Amino acid sequence: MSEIPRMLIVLTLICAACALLLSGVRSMTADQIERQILVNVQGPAVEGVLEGSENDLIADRRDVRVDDRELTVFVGKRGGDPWAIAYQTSGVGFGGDVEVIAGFDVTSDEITGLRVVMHKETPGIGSKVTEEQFTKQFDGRAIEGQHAIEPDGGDIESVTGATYSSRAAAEGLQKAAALYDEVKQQVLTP
Amino acid sequence: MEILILVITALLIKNILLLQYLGNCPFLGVSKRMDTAVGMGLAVVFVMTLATAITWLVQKYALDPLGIGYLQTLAFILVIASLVQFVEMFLRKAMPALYQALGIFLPLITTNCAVFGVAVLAIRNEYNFVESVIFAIASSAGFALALVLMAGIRERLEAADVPAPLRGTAIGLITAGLMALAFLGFLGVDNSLKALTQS
Amino acid sequence: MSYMRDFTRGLWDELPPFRMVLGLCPVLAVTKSAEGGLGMGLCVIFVLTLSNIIVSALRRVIPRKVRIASFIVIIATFVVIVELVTQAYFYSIYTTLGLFIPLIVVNCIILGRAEAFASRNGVFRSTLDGLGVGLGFTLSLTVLGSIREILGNGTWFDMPLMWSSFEPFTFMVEAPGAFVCLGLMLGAMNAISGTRAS
Amino acid sequence: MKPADLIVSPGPHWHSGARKTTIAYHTMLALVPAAVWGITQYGLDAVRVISLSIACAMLAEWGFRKLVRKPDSLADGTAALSGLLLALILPASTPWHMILIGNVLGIVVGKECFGGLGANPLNPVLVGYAALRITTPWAGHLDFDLALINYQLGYPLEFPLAVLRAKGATALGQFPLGQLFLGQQTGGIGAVGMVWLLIGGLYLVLRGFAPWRIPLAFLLGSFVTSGIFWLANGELHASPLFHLLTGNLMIGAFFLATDPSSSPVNRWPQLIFGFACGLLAILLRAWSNYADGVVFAILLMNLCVPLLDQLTVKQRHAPRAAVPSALNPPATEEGAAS
Amino acid sequence: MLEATLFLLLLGLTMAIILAIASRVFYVWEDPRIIEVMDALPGANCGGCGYAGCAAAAEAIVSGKAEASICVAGGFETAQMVAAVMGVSVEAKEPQIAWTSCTYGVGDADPIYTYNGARDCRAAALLYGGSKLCPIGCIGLGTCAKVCPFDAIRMGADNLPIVDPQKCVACGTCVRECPKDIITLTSSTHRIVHEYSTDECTAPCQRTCPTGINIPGYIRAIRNGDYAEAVRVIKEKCPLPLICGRICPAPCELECRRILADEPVAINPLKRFVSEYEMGTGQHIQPYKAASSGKRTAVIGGGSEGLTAAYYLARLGHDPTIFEAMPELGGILRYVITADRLPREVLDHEIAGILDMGVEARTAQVLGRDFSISGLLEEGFEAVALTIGGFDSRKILRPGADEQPLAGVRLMFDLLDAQARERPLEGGRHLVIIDGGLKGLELARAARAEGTETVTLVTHRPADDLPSELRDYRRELAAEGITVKWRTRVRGLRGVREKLTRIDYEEVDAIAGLEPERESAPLDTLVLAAGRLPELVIAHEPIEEAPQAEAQPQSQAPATAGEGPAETDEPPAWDGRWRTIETFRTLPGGGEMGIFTPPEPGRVSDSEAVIKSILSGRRIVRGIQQFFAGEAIASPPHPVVEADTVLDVDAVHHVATSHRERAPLPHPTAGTENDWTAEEEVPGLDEEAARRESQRCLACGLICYRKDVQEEKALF
Repeated sequence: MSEIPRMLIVLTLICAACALLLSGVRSMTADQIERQILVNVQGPAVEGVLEGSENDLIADRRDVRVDDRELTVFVGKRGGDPWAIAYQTSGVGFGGDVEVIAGFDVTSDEITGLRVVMHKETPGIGSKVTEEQFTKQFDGRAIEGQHAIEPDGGDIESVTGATYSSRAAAEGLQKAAALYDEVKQQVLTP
Repeated sequence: MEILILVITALLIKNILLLQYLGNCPFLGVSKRMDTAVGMGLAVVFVMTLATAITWLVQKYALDPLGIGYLQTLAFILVIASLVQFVEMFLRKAMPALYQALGIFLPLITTNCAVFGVAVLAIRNEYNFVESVIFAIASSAGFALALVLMAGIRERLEAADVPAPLRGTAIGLITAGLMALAFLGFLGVDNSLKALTQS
Repeated sequence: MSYMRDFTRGLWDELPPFRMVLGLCPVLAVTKSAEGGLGMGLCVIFVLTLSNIIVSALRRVIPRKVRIASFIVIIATFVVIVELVTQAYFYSIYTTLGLFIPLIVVNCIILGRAEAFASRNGVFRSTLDGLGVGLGFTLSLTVLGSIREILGNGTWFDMPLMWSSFEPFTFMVEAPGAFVCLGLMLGAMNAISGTRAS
Repeated sequence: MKPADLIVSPGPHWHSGARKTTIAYHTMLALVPAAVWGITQYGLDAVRVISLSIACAMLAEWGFRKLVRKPDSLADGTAALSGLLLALILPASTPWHMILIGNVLGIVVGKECFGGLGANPLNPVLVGYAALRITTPWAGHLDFDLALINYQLGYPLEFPLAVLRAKGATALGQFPLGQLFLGQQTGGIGAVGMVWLLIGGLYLVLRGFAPWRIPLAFLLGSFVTSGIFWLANGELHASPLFHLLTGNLMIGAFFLATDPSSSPVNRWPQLIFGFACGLLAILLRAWSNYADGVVFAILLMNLCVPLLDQLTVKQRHAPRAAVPSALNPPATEEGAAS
Repeated sequence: MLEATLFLLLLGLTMAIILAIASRVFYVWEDPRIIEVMDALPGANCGGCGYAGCAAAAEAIVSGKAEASICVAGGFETAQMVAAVMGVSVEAKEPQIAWTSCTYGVGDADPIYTYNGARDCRAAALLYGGSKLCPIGCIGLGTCAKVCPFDAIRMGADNLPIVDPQKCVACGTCVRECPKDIITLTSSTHRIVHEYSTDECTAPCQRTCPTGINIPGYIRAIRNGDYAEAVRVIKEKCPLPLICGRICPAPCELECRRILADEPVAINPLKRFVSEYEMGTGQHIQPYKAASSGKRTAVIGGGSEGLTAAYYLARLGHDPTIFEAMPELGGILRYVITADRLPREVLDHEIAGILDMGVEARTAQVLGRDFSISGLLEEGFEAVALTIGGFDSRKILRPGADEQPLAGVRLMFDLLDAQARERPLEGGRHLVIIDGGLKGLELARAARAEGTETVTLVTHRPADDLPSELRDYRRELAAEGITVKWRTRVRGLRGVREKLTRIDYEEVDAIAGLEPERESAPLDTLVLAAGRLPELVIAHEPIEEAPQAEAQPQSQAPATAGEGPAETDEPPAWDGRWRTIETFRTLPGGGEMGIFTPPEPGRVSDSEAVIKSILSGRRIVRGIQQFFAGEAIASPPHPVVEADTVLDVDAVHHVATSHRERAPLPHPTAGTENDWTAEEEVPGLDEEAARRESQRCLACGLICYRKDVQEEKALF
């Protein structure tokens, strides 16, 4: 009956060796993976809303604490000075959360743009909120304001047949705007 | 209603087999005869539900707190393989009749990517425990449904004059493709039902 | 000569998805594009070759009863490595393949080769076998992916191939197209090898 | 080799004793009024689609059978019938490549790969149509509102089911039922000539070329289901009669669901099959992404046919449940002719 | 990093412990050998063993219900592995493969109806047995290919199954599923001893040929230019192609279907052509030979029948030794047939080929003088075949005329001779005379008068055919001590050493379905009216079974044969008892009756032609093989008899007429026309003519034939 102990030992050892190997690979790749996610998931959106920045937006990100949660803020700089900030919020859409990144001009307190980062809306219907036709409505709006879609009494035109998705995007923007003052304060004070 | 939508989605609209491409090897292998298809379907329902429940617990109470989510693949497959073996031994002792019916399919399930896939999907879709279990039941039922429908068609094809090069797996794949085509008819039903509940 | 054979066997006689008809799920799922097919193939070559090597090296150490479990753990380890590495360095492939990278672990081809070949043969031969079968798998997937991408999207490795007004036949990249396309290719392969045989 | 006089072919064999070929030609005959109505509406465009579609279907069958070295079977007329049926559910402006691909897919993948006439598990016409329908970039060509925008026909050029989808039942006032019945609505070339389809369908049923149970159960199924919806919410859902008189429902019930090899053979399965088709068609119309769910409803029920057929065989305690219907005593066509 | 390692370590450990505990808690005792046997079995679940899959078979093997060698699919290797698990031993079996017999595809054969139904032969066969006019033809819907669990069958271009011999394991699934019995399992052994049945597709020529050579087969090979293959095809049924090619009367050519169009194909000249091709190579084309079975056999007589028997015994691995009275082998072929008809170098080449196959020959050995039957049996030969044919029946050229070929067996000629010279008949105590005539009665009376205790007259003829003295005075004769048995034939003889002890009779023409009446009686002298004891095989009589064997001769003989002396370690003590084994000679109840048939006037030997002696030689081998294998010695279920016309074709259509190729006239000696000496050999066909002639063959099946045969002028 020496078989069962042997089985146990071999299997356990293999597991342990594998785990060791994996944790090594993990620690080697962890930073790169985080960066990849930022570049690929949020990168294009951040670039979009902070268009005209001269710095490396991903590298110059900052983590701030607002309302007891971590928030990664991307800071756009021109001539070495921050001119705009962008960060991610979400609204509840039709198929789940609609994650948006909103950019704000810290000099003029205007919205520089809104991009949808992630969503699970119906392809071809709700997914139209990612299109420029919808998102460009937010460009240049003053941060103070309602930012609601038409059916809710606002002035933002919702995508035909995708009221929920449109509302979610707007909701994301509203949340971001609500955080704006505090974030701005934290980012601009070094 | 949410649960109903979840079930319909997993069963028909995003059928793991036909539209998510999971579990095709056993699908093509055991869909030649109706009785084996039914046996395999039952075995998959049984194992997939159990596996998803256990892996969900492993994820939430071991991997997440420890911050070692990257070991998900390794941990899950280990759990599933052990589970299948455990179930086999258990059935054999406790329910010999059931073992006779399902026994030969159990080893096949270890390498059934649908079981693993559903366990991972339940985590990726951020379902809670109850949702995960229901998702697993519905997905496996979808697997069983596709398997049984396929077996019905393939038993008929036995007697058909299928061109020689297409016989066997090739025509099985084509049949699966046409089944997937038909199932695409359900596209959008989940959203309509969701809209129905929200309005 | 027989070493050569270990290598070339996977390229025609035992060409994985067509001859062995194994590992179909990734074949269907990731061949929406040539890039996906090639990426998946490379991942499989990596996992298959390395797991073949390790399994072959440990074949006398592992007790028979925990054979399968050990193989799975070894394979899973390499799969996780692939998962981490692609995520870190080949992000677009990582997103294209999605769920199907972890699913390599249950790809019957890999476990099948470990069980059928590596656990019975030496390290060198197992390496050749892994490379050969993996290469065959990669070629098949790339060809299937190319066909589906060109017809279903009008592009090849994301390069536009068709005229500007081309409306891609997206049936090909949908699930039904995947099944039908693979079925017809399998039929064509059978027809070709049938002719060769006679 | 001297040709044999006796021809044995697979079931089902209608009691009329007609050959398969005869059935195909009679079905085409029954479709003529609807096709003519389509031609009067859309003129040469309809002629183009119909003739191209028939040609493509026949070419596909001839070519594939040549490829696999099987005797040519164009003469049985079923390929031509497939082409005609596909043309009749397409809009008159369908571009040529869609007609070609739809027919090739339908005939080759949907029928010939399975061994040809009598072996196809799904209706080849619907396979071809569904493949075109799920191809998103081509959906615009099949969207009647977009496809038929350049025609002037003297009635609202909006697809009634799309209107129902977008605006609910209250917006359907522009479609009087009488007008719908007479075929004055947009849709597939031949799919909307309701009165003509009904005439053709009744001809087939009365002559015994199509089993009456399937169309009857189909119409009943859709009537009952849409009735329930209508009673539940009359503002959102249209009346049963509106549903019966729009889209592909009529052509589906009489011509598409009755394809002999993809529909059940026995009585009860035929009734269940027809009813379920009707039910699913209305459900999909209400909820799926497609304005008209008839095509997918029939396809889905086609998949269930082997199970439905087994259902009754078992009841009869027939020993060979798994063996296909062709093992029922093979009726010899010449011999059965009376 | 630490928690990851620890986690997996713990997870692995937990899983392993749970499984280890579970394997204890949920332990179900199962004979561990079942799993081992399962592992040894191929796992194809083909059902070839008769059990529902490999698991069931493994259980059956372990529980002792099935033998270790039950798996046909796995072959000998698997059987050995299983046997190793079970601790028993198995013997190698000759590999078998599936063999398809139909040669005409659906497209080439005449149909009775066009079939468009379910693509399954079993379905199609329900209606008039399939769509072919030919009742035994392949339906061609490929059910065999579909059911083959080893993918060894594919359907060829003409819709006939093609078996891949590499993949086929003879599991028998196709044989079970084929509704037309097109496919049979066969091995070389099988084919050597095979007799055609009406269930098989045979060409008219093939059916007419006494040995059943696959004539269309070898002509096809010639057409393809594969002469070696042609020789191999011939040697499957006839080991003497060179000789037959010259002196065979070629009854096949009389039945050639080509006669309906023009002239028969030159079947025999073609055979001569390929056999001369073989001779020209200076080598012998030797077909498959089985490994030695460890059994030795003796063949008494080295004529065509004995050579044939020895050749096939050698191929079956039964180590034959020929005992020949004359100084050289060949019998009538050598000592009767003239050298101009059969040149001696041809004969020598042919005989050399047979010896080459592993046949030992002892010449100048006379039965009764230099050796005896019991002596051979004692020496270790397990079966002794008597093929002393025409020589013995005529008592010519036999040195030492007094010796009897077989103790106690005498010719009526001897007795009549003795009677004429007024010498004692020496009828012994129990005399059996095989004769239904008055001469026999006369001898019987004389023997009675001499003091013989019982005299029995045996004839196969019915009472109506007998002289009234025998028929009507049976009771009176019985009172005289003379028993008359009509409609009776001798089934076998028994003896102890050099003495006959018993004779077994059997009723002929038994009513169908009834067991023929059987009887056994003591005997010491057997008198043959004429002829000889053809196709007689003598073997040890199993000692302990002897009394039972008398009671149930038919079923006992084969059953005990399998447990013959060779299988035990020590050679059993032999008390000298032997018996004859009845080989398949003729059809029960009709046709030729061998020993009982009086010779026809003018018949030189017992067989009219060499081809017939080859047939009887092969049939002896069939009997011996069945005897060694422990099978019942019997004719095939539906044998083809000469009179059989299963389905005949009375006209051929679409066949272009052409003339039969003839051998070129031998070149005339100078000055005179057609003047060649007898020594100068008549030449055969040259290659060009042979290839042309082979084109003329219609490659007939049972009722099919090539309908597009053209004279292919552009062949060369």
